[in-house]
Amino acid sequence: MTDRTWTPRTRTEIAARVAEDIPEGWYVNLGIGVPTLVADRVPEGREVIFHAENGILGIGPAPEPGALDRWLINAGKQHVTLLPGGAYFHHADSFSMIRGRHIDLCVLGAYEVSRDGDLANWARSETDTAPAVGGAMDLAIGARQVWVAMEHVTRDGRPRLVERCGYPLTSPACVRRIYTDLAVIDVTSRGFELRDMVEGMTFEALQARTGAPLLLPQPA
Amino acid sequence: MTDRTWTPRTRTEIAARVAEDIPEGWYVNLGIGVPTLVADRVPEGREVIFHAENGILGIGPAPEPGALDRWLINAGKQHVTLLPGGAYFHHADSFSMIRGRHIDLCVLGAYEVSRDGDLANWARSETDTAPAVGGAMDLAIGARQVWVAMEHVTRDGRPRLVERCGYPLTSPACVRRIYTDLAVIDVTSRGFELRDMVEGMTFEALQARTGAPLLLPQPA
Amino acid sequence: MINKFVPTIAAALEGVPQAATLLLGGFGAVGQANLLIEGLLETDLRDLTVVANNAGYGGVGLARLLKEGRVRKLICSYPRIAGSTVFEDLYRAGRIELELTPQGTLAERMRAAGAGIPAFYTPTGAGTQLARGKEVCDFGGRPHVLETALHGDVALVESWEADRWGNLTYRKAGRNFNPVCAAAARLTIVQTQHRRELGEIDPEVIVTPGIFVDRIVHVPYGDPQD
Amino acid sequence: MINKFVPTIAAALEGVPQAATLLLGGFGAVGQANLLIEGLLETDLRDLTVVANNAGYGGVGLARLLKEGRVRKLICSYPRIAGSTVFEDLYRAGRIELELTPQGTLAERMRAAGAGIPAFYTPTGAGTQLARGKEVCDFGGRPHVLETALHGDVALVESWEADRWGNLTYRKAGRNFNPVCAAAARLTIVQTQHRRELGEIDPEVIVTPGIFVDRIVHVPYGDPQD
Repeated sequence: MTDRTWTPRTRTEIAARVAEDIPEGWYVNLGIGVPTLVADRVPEGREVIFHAENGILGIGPAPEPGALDRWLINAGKQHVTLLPGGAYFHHADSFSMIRGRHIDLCVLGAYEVSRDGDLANWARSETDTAPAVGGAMDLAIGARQVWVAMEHVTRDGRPRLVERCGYPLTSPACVRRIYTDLAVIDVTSRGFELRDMVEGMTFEALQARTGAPLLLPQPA
Repeated sequence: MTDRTWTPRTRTEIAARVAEDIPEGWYVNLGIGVPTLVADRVPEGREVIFHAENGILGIGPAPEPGALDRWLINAGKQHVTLLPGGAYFHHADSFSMIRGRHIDLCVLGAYEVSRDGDLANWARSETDTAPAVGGAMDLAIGARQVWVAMEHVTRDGRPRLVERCGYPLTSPACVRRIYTDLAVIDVTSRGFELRDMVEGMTFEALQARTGAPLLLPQPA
Repeated sequence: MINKFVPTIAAALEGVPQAATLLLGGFGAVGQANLLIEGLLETDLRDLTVVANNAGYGGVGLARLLKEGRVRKLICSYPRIAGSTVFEDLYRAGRIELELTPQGTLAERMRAAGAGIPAFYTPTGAGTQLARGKEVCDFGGRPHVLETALHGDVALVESWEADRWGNLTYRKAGRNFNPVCAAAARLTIVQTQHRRELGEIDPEVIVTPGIFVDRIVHVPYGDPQD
Repeated sequence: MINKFVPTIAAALEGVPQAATLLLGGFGAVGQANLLIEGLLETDLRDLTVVANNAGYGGVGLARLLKEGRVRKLICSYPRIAGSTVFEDLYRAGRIELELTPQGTLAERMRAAGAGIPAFYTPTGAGTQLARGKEVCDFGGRPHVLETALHGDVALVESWEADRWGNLTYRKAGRNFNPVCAAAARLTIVQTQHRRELGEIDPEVIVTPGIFVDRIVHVPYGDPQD
């Protein structure tokens, strides 16, 4: 891989690339990992309202050291702050917002995404010791759009964009767009449609790292 | 009827007789008509918490003339007051309290009650012009106990306690006790069981005014 | 900057579709978005389906909408209007359709719509004529009726306070169906008595978070009249 | 005079039955009724079924209950404990049963129990292994899973404020599952940080009305620790 002509995006750069695409006024839920980094990358002056499963709308930046409020955590159990205009509510109301399609966007991490938009992000096998799902399935079916932020391939080089998921599904046919360290790819009725790539990346090199056919966008 | 040996209870007296039987601490919903009169007849010093379908717990006495709050009405659209300890909530939460069996007692008016406890209190015929049900069916199935407060017979002398209701049902098998101008009657698995009668009333005279067999209470 | 306030009733109602399903908050005279409802009379909207607990109150709001023949169907628990027979007259003349729903089922069907629950079982109405034609299933030995979510194209809501993100509070019995309607419609439009700066409403006290609200018009309306 | 306050944790827990189903509020370290949960260790209660989002937090509360072998079954969305493997150890050893439920379905199943809804359809989990063995039905062309109400014998709740009628408020993210659990159990027991006189809590601001509360113990517990 030393002769590659491109520089993969870092985790922070993936998050920034996602943030760039979020319009003002959207209600957004961020999963743990790379998605959490999106909050701090929203362009200055653009109001985006972040939701946490545990009953919060209007999450602000991480607290200043020493100004930590122990009563205020997000779904990843990190301490957070609340913006003016934020609100608290209980868990049933919080998941009404999710299941009831009030959340405009959820950004999630994933193990795999299939060309049909199937999402696998909660369990590594059907017989996981003590499997844990949290709110992943609710978010996958409920958010009006699901975007995935993940590495393009696994640590040992296998594609995460696949024909069919090998891991247990979180939800069938729910992912709309995928942001990786190498590219941004839409999931359409035709399959994986390339939106853009990092500088220096070629279509052929990207296809070689993708487990299902990559399509060029159809002219509008 | 001029030679009768008893004096029927007035509407206010029926309400007072009901109020006597409500234990401290019960959450109680009152229907319109005679049941509404129960609130003001609760013995001094006994705390009973009244609920209204439109999202209120802790309703107090009627407002003083001139101190009327136009934002505070009960389900019968009468102006009311709120006691210290009262609370407001929305309609879905209010009917969760009812349907979810959190209301200890609902006192309702009725056209008819059958010996199985079937309640008919919302429509006079199957083809009513513009029928209206309100919260009657929710209360009938939801309250932990349903008591009925009504006249023992109709204006033209027909019994309201019957073998089978002739009017459309509000709910089958829900009434536990009936307070009339003549008697207090439990609805048991055996049928109508006499609890007490107004002074001067005889079992025979009461039976003659009741459309199904009256039973004496079984010794405890 | 997010700003859900619009300057006029007309702007608030822009784009409400013909034959829309409208969810109306309010119970008795309290919490009725009467100025928004009457704003519909300035449009050419007809064939509306209206979801509301009553058939209006007094001679304002829904009562006027009914009188002017804009409503094709009413989904309602108690189709009466204090001091008016306009609904009964239309109903008897066969000029309006009625879907009678128990009050708690009406609230729960809208709550389900807002919560992404397409259908639920309820004991209310089982064994009565209102269960006719509906699927019935036993749970715990008692019959339950399958009821479906009731979505609105538009909700018209009255709030006490609102901020530019759409966070709302209500006043006393004015809460009633309003928060339930707000969450159950594609387009939620609010008339508010008071406008607050962002952050002025305590986050613990907000009843309807702004996520459920699309447009707000600040029209101090005064106390409910009856 | 109604007074739901009891003097001690032990009095608060009186009559909790053997093999009870317990609903526990709390999410992460926040809003956990740890003193009540740990009070169970002073009783001989065993074979408990515990409903909670996590398998506890840190070395307190539910984590201790698990460690002492009091729990037969956990109904849970995320059976992990930050900084502890006690649940995994029990699970691997076959000494505890797990019913894994998506977080929103867990909340909605308890909400349904409190609202008298025995069952509802949800899109969550359709087409996944968590739907196996469950009734699936299409609504609007999408498959939905039938889920049932989740009732508790007892709910253990942490509140910020409480009055003698049982009216409660919560603090920030401490609200979470607490109001949902409070409404879903036959016996709801509260540990509160602050005791208020009747009428001191604004009726617009009460989150859990006293109708859902049976007993309260005033044990100022301080901020959540993690």
